[in-house]
Amino acid sequence: MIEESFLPLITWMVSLLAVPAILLLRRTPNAREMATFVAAFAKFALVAVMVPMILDGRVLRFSFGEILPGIPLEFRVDGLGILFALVASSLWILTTLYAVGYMRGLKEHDQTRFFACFAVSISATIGVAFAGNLFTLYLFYEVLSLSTYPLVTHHGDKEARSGGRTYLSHLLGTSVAFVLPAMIYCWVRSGGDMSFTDGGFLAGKIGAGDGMIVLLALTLGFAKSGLMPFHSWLPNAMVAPTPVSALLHAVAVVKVGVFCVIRVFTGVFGTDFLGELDVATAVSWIAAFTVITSSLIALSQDNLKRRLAFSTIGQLGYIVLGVSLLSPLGVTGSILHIAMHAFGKITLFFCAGAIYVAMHKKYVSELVGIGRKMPITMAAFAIGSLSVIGLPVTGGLVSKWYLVMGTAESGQIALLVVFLVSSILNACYFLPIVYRAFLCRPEESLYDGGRQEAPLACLVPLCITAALSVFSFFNPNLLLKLAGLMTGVE
Amino acid sequence: MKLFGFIAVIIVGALLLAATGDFPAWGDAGSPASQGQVSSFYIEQTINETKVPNMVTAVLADFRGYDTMFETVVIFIAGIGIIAVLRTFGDQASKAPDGPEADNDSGDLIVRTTCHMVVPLIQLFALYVIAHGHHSPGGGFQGGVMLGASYILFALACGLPAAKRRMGERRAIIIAAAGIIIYAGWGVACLLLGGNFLDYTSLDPILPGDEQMARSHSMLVVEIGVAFTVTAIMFAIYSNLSTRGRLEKGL
Amino acid sequence: MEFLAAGFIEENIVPKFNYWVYVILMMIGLFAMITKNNLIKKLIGMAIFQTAIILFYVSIGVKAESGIPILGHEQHHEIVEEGRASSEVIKKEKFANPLPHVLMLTAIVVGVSTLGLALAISQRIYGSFNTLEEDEILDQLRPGGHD
Amino acid sequence: MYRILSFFVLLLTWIILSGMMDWFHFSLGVISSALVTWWSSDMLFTDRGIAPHNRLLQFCRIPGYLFWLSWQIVLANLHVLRLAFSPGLRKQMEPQLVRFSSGLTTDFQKFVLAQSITLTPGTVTMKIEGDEFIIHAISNSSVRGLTGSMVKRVRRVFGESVEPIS
Amino acid sequence: MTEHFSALILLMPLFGALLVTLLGRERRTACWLTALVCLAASSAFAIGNICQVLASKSGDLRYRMGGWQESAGYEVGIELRVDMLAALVVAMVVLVGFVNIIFAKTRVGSEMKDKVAFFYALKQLLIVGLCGIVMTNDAFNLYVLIEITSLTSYALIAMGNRRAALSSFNYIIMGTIGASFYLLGVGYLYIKTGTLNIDDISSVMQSGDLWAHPSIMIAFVLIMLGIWTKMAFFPLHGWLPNAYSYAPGVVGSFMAPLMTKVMVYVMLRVMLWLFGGEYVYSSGHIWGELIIWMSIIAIIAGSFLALACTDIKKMLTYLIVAEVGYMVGGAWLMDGAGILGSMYHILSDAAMTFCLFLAASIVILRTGDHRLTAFTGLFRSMPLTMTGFTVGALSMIGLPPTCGFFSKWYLISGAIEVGHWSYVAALLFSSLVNAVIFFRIIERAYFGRIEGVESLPVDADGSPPVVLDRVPYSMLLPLLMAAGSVLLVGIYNEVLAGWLRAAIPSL
Amino acid sequence: MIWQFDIIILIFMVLAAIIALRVKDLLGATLVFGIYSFLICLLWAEMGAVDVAFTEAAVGAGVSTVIMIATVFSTARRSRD
Repeated sequence: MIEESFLPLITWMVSLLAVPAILLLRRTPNAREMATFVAAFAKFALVAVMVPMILDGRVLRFSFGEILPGIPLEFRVDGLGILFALVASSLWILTTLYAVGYMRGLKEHDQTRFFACFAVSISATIGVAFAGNLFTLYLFYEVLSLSTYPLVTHHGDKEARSGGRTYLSHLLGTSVAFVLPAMIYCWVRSGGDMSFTDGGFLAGKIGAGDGMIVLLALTLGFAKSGLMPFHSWLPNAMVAPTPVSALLHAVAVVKVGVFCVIRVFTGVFGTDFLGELDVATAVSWIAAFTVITSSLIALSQDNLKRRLAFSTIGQLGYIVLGVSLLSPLGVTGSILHIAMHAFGKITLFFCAGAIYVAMHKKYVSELVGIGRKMPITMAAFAIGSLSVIGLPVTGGLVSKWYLVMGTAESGQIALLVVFLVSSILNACYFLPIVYRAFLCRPEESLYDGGRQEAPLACLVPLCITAALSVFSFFNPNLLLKLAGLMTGVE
Repeated sequence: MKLFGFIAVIIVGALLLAATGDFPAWGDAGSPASQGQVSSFYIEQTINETKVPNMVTAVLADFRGYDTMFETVVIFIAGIGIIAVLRTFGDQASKAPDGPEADNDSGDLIVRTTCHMVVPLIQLFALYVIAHGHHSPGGGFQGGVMLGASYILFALACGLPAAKRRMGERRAIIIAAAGIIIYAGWGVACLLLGGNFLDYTSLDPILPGDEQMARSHSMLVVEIGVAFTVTAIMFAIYSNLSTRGRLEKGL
Repeated sequence: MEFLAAGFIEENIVPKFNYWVYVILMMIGLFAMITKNNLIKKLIGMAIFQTAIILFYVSIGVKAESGIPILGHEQHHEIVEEGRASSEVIKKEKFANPLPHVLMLTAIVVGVSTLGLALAISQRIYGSFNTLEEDEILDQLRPGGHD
Repeated sequence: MYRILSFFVLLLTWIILSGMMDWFHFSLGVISSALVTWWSSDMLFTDRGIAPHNRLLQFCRIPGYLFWLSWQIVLANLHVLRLAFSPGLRKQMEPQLVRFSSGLTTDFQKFVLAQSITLTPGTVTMKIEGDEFIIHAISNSSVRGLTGSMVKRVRRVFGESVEPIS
Repeated sequence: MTEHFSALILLMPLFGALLVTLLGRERRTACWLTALVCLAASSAFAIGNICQVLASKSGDLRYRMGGWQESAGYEVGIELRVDMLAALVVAMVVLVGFVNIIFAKTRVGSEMKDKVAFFYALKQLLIVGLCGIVMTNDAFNLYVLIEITSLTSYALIAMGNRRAALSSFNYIIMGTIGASFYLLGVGYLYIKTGTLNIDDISSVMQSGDLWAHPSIMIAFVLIMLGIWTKMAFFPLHGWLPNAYSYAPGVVGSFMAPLMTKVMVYVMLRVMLWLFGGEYVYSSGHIWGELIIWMSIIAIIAGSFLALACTDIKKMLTYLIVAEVGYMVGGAWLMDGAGILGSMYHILSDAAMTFCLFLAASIVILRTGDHRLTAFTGLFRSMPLTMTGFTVGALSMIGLPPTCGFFSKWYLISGAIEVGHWSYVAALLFSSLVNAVIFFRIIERAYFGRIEGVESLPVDADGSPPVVLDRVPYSMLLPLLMAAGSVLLVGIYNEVLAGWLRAAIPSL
Repeated sequence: MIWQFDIIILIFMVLAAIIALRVKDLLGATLVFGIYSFLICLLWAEMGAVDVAFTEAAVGAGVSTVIMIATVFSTARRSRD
């Protein structure tokens, strides 16, 4: 049941409206941060208002009129979209809170620019989540790339600039070189219609050979999903301030990537049609390869944020892998994993940032015994780790469960092995950190002087996200329902 | 470069020669260009439509009067373009020697006297060419060039300063602009009286004679406009080029 | 073979020699424009090139046995004073096609305007480089790069 | 005064050129002549100091002078021909530069004399410096012909006093 | 009055130019004001013209100069023909001219010194020529107008420094060869058809079935060669980079967006209306292939040459060479979408080139440096200028919602429809190269630090009013207008494309 | 149209064009170019294009030559090719 509504528009606009406010209030940091918070809460509230409507089975739609022949700029809120929006908008509040603490704690420069870009990128994220057709999706995808660029290069030094260059060249390059032609090809083939539909708008209009190429172009082209070989922007983008890393790796950027891939599978082709074409296996193997390789690389990283980054690549691989299985359970697992991984990974990044703010430590090898210094932070870190690995009492288990079930359903035993191996690898690169943090003695006298937690503004968000991770294990119903709207899995 | 040029030229030449085989024989009265409706119309109907015996003039100033307006504009552009590119405005440039004796202080006596005798005649002939463009070869453009040439001759014989007193730079520019204003203004007058741009028949109410005569008279007017511009610009081109834009002394 | 060549000449060159000569002139002009080193020489080539094209156009308008495209006095008189229809009096084979002439008046004007402007520019070039040879100018520009 | 004179001279020229005597073209002629008079009448008749009757007299004398001049040209031609075909070419040829003062006052007078000299075969006017004429001649007899009678006649035409030249 | 709009568009700047020359070189402000008013009026007429074309049933307006009706089915006079494409391109020309006049106000005094009046006159005449080219329906009249634009541009370019004079000379040589080839081609058509009106030539060729004649084919080749020379299609582009980059700033920023685009328009006109798509596309499938490959080479070469440049303006001119490749390729794709893309790209490329050139001129003025290093740290000291520049750059790269994205969209969809993947690849490649080029600059502008903020060079005629960005409003405003037009042309692409599609004759 | 006359002029024209481009003295080249213009003007008169011939006489043989000479005098007179 589709109904016209202004809600998606307003939701999208809220954070955009905050931008001029942020710029105008640049002289008074408190008022400026207030504006951000107001927008963040408003956004979350609006998304929350929409959730029951979507759960009713309604689909909200808003259209700006045609921007290309046959293609309107269109918002369309369905289960998948609202789930992603929910995750993004809720985490925006926390990230903002954290960012305030982080930025002030480190007395960073250009905070106004930072918050303004932050608001733009969250708008773009919501735009992607609500996008009603491939063109709108692409539009906001590009806006996101551009608006996060200043965030990545925030420090402005040589390292940041080279990281930013890698970031932008990968994201823009792939989207222009692969997505754009593939999208126009879809447009030509589908006769000028690009709206996402449940069965996929390309269904039945394309052959296996072309379908293979278009699918690969779209999947790899949305390089924010971090699939190899276009993954290297992610570790390089770690030069950004930690709240940005959190935004990039947990909420906005990478999730937009996998979200786009899910849209491609469900909205563009339709899983049934892809099953007929029998072309998704290639994507599965690319994803599987990504999962294993990135986990192996993560093992060897000493820089904590880089380790987290490679872990993210692996987790994104899970999501793509899940959706490429084409089974309802697998897709549900993927959708759930967007949320679950977001909660887990953002906790981890927040912790990394908190450690940096409090202790100025960046490397894993320096974290020996830090659990005594920062027990709350490290506890949250442990929860986050469990969630990412997929161990009980965290939400990660739920999504992984569905993923594994999906794999079993589709009968791809080899991929099952991939899941198993990679989970072990995950455990290998996270658990030692936790172990050494709590159970080993610090070697340096530096660790004297009692507890030294990060500022409260940093600490609170990471506790909340850790709690969310745990909560989503016990009560994943809402997320499940929303995902079920897409896949039909109850 | 030479080789490249040679090859390019040979290719172009071969291309053009290949096409000549396809042309009607030279001077064939039955060729499409000569036999075509447009050409026949010009030859047969010019006298009916405009009462001008010289078809070239009629086609130039009326049927394709729009083209000719731009032709005049081309000349105008050349003139002010040359001034814009070459002219150096400085303090020393503006001071031309004054007084009547400057007329005679330069140049050979024989040449100067000859020039004094010939220039008015050339000018008269130029005006004759303009005025009789309807009946004999010539018209505004040719007459204008001759008028301009008469001043160039004067400048050559008596020195540029003397010529500048007769046709100063500022005056030349004004005359040149005035020429096009006459031409285009005449067209606008047609427009104001209800016709299309340059549709001379709409001027019938304010000109003597019938509609065809209105065309004929209007052609004279626009030819005069052309002559204005051409005269002034020809002299301006010469005076700038012969002094490297300083307008001090002639050649 | 000789017969063929003769036939070719008879069919293609003799009746169209004007066109052939225009092509030759055009090639001369074009070649000079491309290869000459001296700017003034280039411009002479340009003028030759343009006149060749004008020659071509004028050649289009020629009709064998035709006169200039101006009505004689008696024809003028017959039509204007006696009121005879112009199509009776005027035999269009007797008059050259006036249209190419008109076009070429414009082309000549364009040619001289271009020439004038080009000469002005070459004087400016001479003023700043003190030479009109292209290679010498380029030599002067080379070490400095940008100025 | 001279403007009116110029105007009529020009109008006469126009009528000869035009040959179309309808009112339209005639009025064009009047306008054109007036225009040229306006622009360039000061170029014609540069020596304005002469009284009108003298001017009229000059006009009357000019045809006679022209007649005489053409006769002189014929004679000079014969002279040059004879020079060219005579066997003792070298001896009679005496190329020389002659310098003399003409005593003519106005530019136009000098111009007439100079052109007459140039028109006559065997002599060429090289230069006029003030009053001085510098002439190139190919033989003595050519020189004699012009320094004597020609200068006198020119002076007579223009009503200058006929005095012997130094 | 409304039926005379197409003539009035031309006449306003023509009279403006004459008035400016009459005003003389002392009254600079009066000259500026005259030019401004005339171009504003012309813009108004151009917009009125668009409305009229929209309102007309046939989709094209015809205006007969001199009121000469056709005789026996042939035009004996000269006719203007304005269809939607022409109306849009004309509006583009006069609007760019108008905005650039505003831009010129403070610059022209120091760049042109005593020749301000001549500059305004020549500039308006250039606009007259460009408008005339777009509207005329007479093949020879087109030549005359091409020469008008050429002569004015030679003069305007040569008003720069000594290198500008040299470049202008080369331009004269190349331009004359190009125009003469065009003239020859028209002559060849005339000798076979006996008429000069574009529609009439087309119908004579149609009815007489002249397609097979070699002279028609050679006429086509000559005309195309001529136009390509004028529009700087790749192997014939030699004159362009120097001419536009050494020209005075106010001249380059005006000429670069318009000249090549209008010539592309002429190419489309010749291909689709004069010879007809049927002839061009059916008889020359191999040519078509060849020319698309040439345009691919143009795109790639233009991009590489631009990448290698350190001079900002020269870089932009090489990008124009690449963009010309886009348009030629699009036109030769032989399907409606490609032609549509080519037509739309005329408009969008004009908007973005204009924007970039204005920004570059401002930066060069402000920093006194014409290398890419001039941009160092500029986001801090001149944010508005850099915003304008960034919009233009994004459009050049082809990111939505700027117009560059949509023209790529249409071009690529055209190429996909005929399956010409190499052209698609070339377009994408050039997008990527543009991304590298522009992000290199933007990064430098964003993060580069400069010691001390330098002061604006004071103009010879007194100090200009310095405001935000330390640039006069009269320069900033045009830039922002250009940037706005980049976005507007992009956002309303669907409307524009709909109008343009109606103008494409059936193939 | 008298074709013998025509051919003679055409041949002379080609010669004049070649000479104008070969002469190393620019003044000479300009003068030869003037002759070329004059010849082509004759040719056109003979072909019935009197208006064109008239214009070419005034422009090509007249003004063009004069301005070229003016340029040659104010720049260099010798040329290397």
